[in-house]
Amino acid sequence: MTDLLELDGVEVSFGSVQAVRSVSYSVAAGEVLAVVGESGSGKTVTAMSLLGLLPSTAKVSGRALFDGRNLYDLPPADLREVRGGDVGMVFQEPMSALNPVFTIGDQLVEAIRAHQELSSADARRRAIELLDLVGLPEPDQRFRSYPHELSGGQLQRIVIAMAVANEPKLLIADEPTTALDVTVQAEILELLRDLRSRLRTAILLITHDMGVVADLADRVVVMYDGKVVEQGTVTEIFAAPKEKYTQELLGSVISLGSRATKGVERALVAEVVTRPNHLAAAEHPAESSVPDVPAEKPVLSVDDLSVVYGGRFRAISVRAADRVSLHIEPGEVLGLVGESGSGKSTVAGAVTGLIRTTSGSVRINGVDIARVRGRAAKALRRQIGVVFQDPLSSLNPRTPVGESVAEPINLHKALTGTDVDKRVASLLESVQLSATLRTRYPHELSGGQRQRVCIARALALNPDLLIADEPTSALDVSVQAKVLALFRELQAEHGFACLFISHDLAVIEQLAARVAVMHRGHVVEQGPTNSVLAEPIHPYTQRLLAAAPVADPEEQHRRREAWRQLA
Amino acid sequence: KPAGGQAGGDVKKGGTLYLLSDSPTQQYDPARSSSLVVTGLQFVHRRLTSWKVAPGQDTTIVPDLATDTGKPSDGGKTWTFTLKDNQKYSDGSTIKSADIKWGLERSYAPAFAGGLAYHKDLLSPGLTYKGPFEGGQELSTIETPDDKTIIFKLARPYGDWNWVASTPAFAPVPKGKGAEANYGEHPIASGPYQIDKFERGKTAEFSRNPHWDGKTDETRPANPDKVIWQFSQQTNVISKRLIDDTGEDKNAFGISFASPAQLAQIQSNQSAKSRLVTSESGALAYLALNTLRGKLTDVNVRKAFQYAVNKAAYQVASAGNAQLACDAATTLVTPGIAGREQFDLYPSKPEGDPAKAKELLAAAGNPNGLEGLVLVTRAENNWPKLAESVQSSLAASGIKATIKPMDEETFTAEVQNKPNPDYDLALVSWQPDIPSANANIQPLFQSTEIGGGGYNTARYNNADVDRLITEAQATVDQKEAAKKWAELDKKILADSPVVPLIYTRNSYLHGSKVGNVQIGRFPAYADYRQFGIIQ
Amino acid sequence: MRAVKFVAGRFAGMVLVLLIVSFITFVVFYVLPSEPAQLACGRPCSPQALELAREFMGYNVPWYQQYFDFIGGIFGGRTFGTGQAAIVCSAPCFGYDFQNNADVLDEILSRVEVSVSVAIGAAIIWLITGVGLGVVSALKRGTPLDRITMAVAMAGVSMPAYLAGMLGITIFAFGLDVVPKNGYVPIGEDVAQWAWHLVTPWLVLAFLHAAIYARLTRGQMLETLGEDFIRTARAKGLTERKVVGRHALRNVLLPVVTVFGVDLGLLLAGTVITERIFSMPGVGMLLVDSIRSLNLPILLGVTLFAALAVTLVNFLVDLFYGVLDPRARLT
Amino acid sequence: MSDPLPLGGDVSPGAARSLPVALLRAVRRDAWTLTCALMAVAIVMLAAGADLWVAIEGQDLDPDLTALGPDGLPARSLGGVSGDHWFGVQPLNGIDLFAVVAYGARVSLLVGLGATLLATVLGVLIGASAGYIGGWWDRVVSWSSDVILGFPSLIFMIALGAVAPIEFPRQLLLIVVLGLFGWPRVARIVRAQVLSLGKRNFVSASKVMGGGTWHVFVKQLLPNLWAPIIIVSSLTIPSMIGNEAALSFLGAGVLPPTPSWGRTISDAIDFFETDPMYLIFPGLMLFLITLAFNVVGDSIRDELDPKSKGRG
Ligand SMILES: Nc1ncnc2c1ncn2[C@@H]1O[C@H](COP(=O)(O)OP(=O)(O)OP(=O)(O)O)[C@@H](O)[C@H]1O
Ligand SMILES: Nc1ncnc2c1ncn2[C@@H]1O[C@H](COP(=O)(O)OP(=O)(O)OP(=O)(O)O)[C@@H](O)[C@H]1O
Ligand SMILES: [Mg+2]
Ligand SMILES: [Mg+2]
Repeated sequence: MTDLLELDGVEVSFGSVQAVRSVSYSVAAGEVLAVVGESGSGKTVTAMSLLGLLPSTAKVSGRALFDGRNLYDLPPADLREVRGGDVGMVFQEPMSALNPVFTIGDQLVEAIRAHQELSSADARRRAIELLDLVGLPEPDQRFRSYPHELSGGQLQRIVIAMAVANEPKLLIADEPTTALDVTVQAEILELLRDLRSRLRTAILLITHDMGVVADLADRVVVMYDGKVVEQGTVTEIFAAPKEKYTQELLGSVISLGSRATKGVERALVAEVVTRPNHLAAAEHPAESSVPDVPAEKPVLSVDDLSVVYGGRFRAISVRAADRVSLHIEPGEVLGLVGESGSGKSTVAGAVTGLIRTTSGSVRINGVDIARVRGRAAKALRRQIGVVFQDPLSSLNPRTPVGESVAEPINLHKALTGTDVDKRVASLLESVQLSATLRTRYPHELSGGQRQRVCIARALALNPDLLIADEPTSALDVSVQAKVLALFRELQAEHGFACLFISHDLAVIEQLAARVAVMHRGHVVEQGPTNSVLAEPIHPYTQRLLAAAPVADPEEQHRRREAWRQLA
Repeated sequence: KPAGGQAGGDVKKGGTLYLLSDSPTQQYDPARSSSLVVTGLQFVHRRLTSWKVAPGQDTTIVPDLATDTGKPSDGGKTWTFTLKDNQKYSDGSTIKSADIKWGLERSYAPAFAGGLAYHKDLLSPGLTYKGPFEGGQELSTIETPDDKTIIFKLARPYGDWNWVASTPAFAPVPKGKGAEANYGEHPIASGPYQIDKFERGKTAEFSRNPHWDGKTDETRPANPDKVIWQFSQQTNVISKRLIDDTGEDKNAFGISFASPAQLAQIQSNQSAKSRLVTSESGALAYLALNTLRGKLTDVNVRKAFQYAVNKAAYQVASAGNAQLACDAATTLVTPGIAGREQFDLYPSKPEGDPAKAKELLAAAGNPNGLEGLVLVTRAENNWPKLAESVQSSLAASGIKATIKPMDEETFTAEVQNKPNPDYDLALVSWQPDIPSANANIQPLFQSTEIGGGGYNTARYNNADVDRLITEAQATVDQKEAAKKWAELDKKILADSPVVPLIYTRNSYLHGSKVGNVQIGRFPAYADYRQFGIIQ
Repeated sequence: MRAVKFVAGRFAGMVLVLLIVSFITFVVFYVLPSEPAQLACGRPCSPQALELAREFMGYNVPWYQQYFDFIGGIFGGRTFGTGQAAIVCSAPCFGYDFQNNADVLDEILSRVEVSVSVAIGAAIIWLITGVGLGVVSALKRGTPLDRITMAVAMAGVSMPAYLAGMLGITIFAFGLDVVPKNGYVPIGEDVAQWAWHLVTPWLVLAFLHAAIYARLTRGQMLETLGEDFIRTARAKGLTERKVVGRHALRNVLLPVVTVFGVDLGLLLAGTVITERIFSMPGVGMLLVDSIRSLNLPILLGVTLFAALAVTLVNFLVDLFYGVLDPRARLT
Repeated sequence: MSDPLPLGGDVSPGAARSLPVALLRAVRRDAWTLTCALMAVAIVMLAAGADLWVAIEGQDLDPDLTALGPDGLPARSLGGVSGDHWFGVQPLNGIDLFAVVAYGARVSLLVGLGATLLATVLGVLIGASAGYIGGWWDRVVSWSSDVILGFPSLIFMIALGAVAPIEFPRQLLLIVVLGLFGWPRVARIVRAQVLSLGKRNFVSASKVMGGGTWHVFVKQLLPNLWAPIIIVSSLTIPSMIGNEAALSFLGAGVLPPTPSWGRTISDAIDFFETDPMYLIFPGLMLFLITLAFNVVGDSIRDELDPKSKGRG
């Protein structure tokens, strides 16, 4: 097998920071190479260096042969041909990767026409086809949407559609499924697999999700601290990791309990039951949200919350949340899972008061968040910590991250002077970040590092209520494990309540006491984690469980076959 | 040879004359015009009397529509004029004495106020007459026994009435016509030209009045076939065009005076220099001393100012050199007015005499000079620069003044309208409307002209002078009257209410094909009537 | 429905702005120690004559009464004086200019074409050159090209309009003798001549204004080029031209459009100095003439017109924000 | 806690955190910026030490007819530039032009910079609050800026010139008036930027943390607004200096004979063909100070932008 892409001694540095040190690996046509490793270990930087997309501050050396040509020396015109044509790229943070002022349709059409001679009507047709392919509902209408009108997962799928638009020889996919729920993720993986078998597309897959690796990859490269520490076939790596780091990494993988993974079988024989404290909608797709279970002294209570995004001229209006009722008791973690685009972030936005609700109410410690003003509002805000889904855009590009973390502390005058610095340093360390990173600007960090900065900021004041929207999506499993440990520790210490949005069911299983499942704007099922995950009632929940990949190539292969049967 | 010069060559009848103006329009409604006999209005309107103007000669009064310059009777209270035969309007109808009367009556209607108004109070004291348009009332003090004769019954004797009869309101308006406010844009012409086209802000075009008869009109050669005004032109662009002298600009005349900067430029350009026409003298520029304010109430203090001001610096600031600016002034009556006497009550060099000024001030009890005076001036043109030159020369004599430049209108309001204005010194200039010493002195020094719109900027109030003015005005005999005015001139200056600075010369630039550009002793304006195109 | 409400709200706002502007103008005018009737008084002017003129022009009543008369005139028309010589100004009457004997509205309307011609042409030129230069100097940052562009732009902003106008006319009309010296030809009469007469004023105005566009574009461009979506655009294989010209530029335009709105609004209401130098009888010239003679009716009329132009253009700009940046869409 | 990531080390010095720091770095980095900064300093020194420089030259602001030729222009060539008169003399009164320019710098810089500062501060505060708070306040701001833009400021100035007592410090008056009429432009630009910035997540994040309006403005919006603010304000300086001249003509400005660049320049324009030096000296000064402020402004902007580090 000849190699389509061959990296040889690639080094990247930013000033005094050596981000990538002598990395060499190769990908053959039709092969899926997974690059895994520590967050901040240089996975993204290496990938971006291939297409010459690093900022001008980066110094790149080494060789990257693609089809026999060194990508680093290509003249601009040839490089343009390669970009988007022979090599498609899925960026790690889809929410910032799209131009906010053009519709997604325009941007997709543009990507197509940059390399194919198509009439605009044909290009449009092809674009809609692509949108359909990545599972975006109502592609005709979504074609006209602006990026800010889509959910994180939907945007990620747009970016994927854009990358595969010209059927590239090599697809570089940087965390392509971080924002996707497992059902959609399964479909996307299916799409990639199809691309590979149909066109012999090689895939350079950067991910921290070992389930995905197990599902898709042929070979694995493990990176740590800017270096490749180990590479081998997927079975070798999973079965017998040599390096200490790899072992640690695989050791950190958490999986759904075996009871929960029985979902596939159960889904095939669906039945609807209701149990105490565990409610589920009877129909699928549901037409209304299930009522809340009784609460005692909730920190957060959401009653009959609806959010409708008003359509622009001509555009449809979206009912992103429909009569959602939830509550969280002090010290409780409520896991919110659901389909991509089902309204999870919308609910989170409404809870924080950032999104204007159409109807219903949100109370935090009994105070209506929409009504509170002035001093009371500030006091209320102090009790809440928020982690946004898109870490990059939730950090001020002009502020060093250390200051961003210090902001809530300074704002509420919780500490002063050097105490602030100390607190910031300890916060950063507790999310596994070196305190030296504090002077950096957001764009100088890796995706996972940014996400941890956001977590640190949210935890800065030991909030009573933490609203975390996919807070660990960009973290490699070892860091994720440490962060989850931190969560638990803090919870034990301060007993904060948490609305934890995630598509990673394993994380939910570990962390959450109760789970609510959303689908198309409705809460279709909610109840104790054990009960919901082990004995899901609603068909969507069942599908969800069935789709969750496991970090074991053999086992995952078996599950995939079952899932296909179900679909 | 700047004085009253005649430039150009052989003028023949025909051609088109262009007049370049910086103002947005030109008033052709006789009731509302303040145009002197020699300028714009004369193209279209004739009047009862006119002026004979020539370089180097005193201006005299001559008949226009009338056969003579009026016969006074009743000690100057009644004046009778007779019209020449066969004078026609542009529409072919005959000009009648009743039309002159109608024209004057019209000028009393508030809708048509705004022109020269020397006749108004004399014919209708207290302006009780409100014009013919409301109820058709006639003005009883004007009689028209027949179509040719017109008799004015004045409220008091007025020796200069024949001169007053040359003001615009004495132009005929066909009886009953001209009720519309914009009559001035399509008037019925009695003069050599009629208006073909009139666009405010842009242009006005005149062609010959077919019914005008040159034989009845000695003062107007009416040389060009067509006259075209170009309004709203930037003065500097006008001067550039005239210096450049190409195309139709050769046929053009710039109606505004050349500024000092333009003069400097013209001096360095031989061709342009030959096309610059400068008057012999002109408006009296003077520094008015507010006689009602603070130390200035003291005549001895005021006298110090006569020596303090550096008239030479003023000359340079006003035109670049003394030649173009005109001599330092020492009298109130301007050169070119019949019977004027030249004298100097406060002899010194044009540069002034700061030592003497200081001495006078000290003698009047101000050994440390004066402080905190307010010197008002217009903000337009180079008035502020002129004020600076006055201010710095005063400073040399220990008189400290602050210049307060004001926009034209607020200046007028401050200086002319306010009962208690806030200024000590005002830099102003005055050009009389008729070549009579009366027009030099009465508007500026009679006590009735203080505030309320009058021009007595020095707020000079002397009962003696008031009486003498009324007397002189009533004197019908020109020679005798002139003598009285000359005496008044001295008498007033002895009180030192103003410091005469210069008799400001006016300079005009014209294209190389415009001929007969000449300026008489009075007024200091080019005589538009003589213009012709060199062919 | 929402759109209708929005437009209605803005319209009400516009009317309010116009009312306030006219009211303030009135007040200021009466604070001014001026005598508007002086010009209609003639020479010599006696107190009686002044009073008569004031009465005729409607200045003999208290200022607030005059203001109500003015507003009333807009809806019901006005009549000045009585009898045969009375002046009727029919509704909508924005006042009557006694100095020039003209209905203020007619007077303004007859000059709008000139001002709009001057403004639009110049605006297009400076927008294109300004933004173009800005993009170039952003891409060539720190090179001599960037610096020369900057210096030329600075010469433009630091030059008084009057000087630029005089230089323009001296060089193009007198020196090179290629364009007409001045005057305006209506577009309806002869389009080529219209444009030919306007070339110099356009260039002069563009020279004066282009700098701010160049500089705003440059700064904003540099800022935008660091965004992630630019990287995405590059990764698609777009030419640099498209990346800059489409993806970056669109994000750059927000401040540019804002300034453009302010400039254009003001310009539509007349460019005083340019109009004078090039003898273009536009609204700006009317305003200056009326200020020089404190001609209140015209002043008020032009002021209202200017305010209308400014509010209208800014309204359009606000709407345009939504098109440029959907996130900033108005609600 | 386990040892944090071995990676680290400081990135090449981050973007400047404050205006002074940015200025310092900009000047150090680039000779062109340094030249311009020095030029600005030199002109400011010229203004501040006007008395001294003019005394060194040995002149004053008094007229001197002997320096003039027969047509009122400077007697000697080149506008009279010589060892005695460094910039020559003014036509028509023979006042030393260097003295005029040096003293004029005082008024012009004070008014130009003061008014720009006032307009910018007002514009930024008002514009940012309008864009961020929105609703009725936005509308009020939009309306009042429309009112001010559409308002015939000229007649206001005339009125002011006529009403203001002659003793009132004119420089202050000018700064206030020009500032009050100058803010809408800045405000509109800032508002537009804020409308777009306000919807970004980092602003929301700050809000959720309990950041009040002021906090959000200072900490989140302002750092992202520097580019347009610097550009607009550095471009406003020359127009303010020009406006000062216009106002002086209407009587609302500094009283003659106090010199100012704006006034000298507009006087000089009429002489630009006969005595070009009269225009060139003050005109060049205005150009240089504008250029200097803009170049330095741009460099500061570049230094403040964390993403556009490393030129080229
Ligand atoms: N501003 C908006 N205008 C219109 N529609 C919107 C807007 N914001 C979100 N939506 C739509 O609302 C729905 C719910 O979005 P939301 O972001 O809450 O999804 P989500 O559950 O968080 O999905 P994901 O897991 O992909 O992040 C989606 O269909 C999205 O397209
Ligand atoms: N522009 C930059 N300037 C300085 N340092 C940078 C820059 N971009 C990235 N880095 C650093 O380079 C290292 C590698 O970053 P990279 O984005 O490749 O990490 P990653 O492996 O993709 O991690 P993650 O899984 O968190 O996305 C990180 O330590 C990061 O802080
Ligand atoms: Mg990464
Ligand atoms: Mg989401």
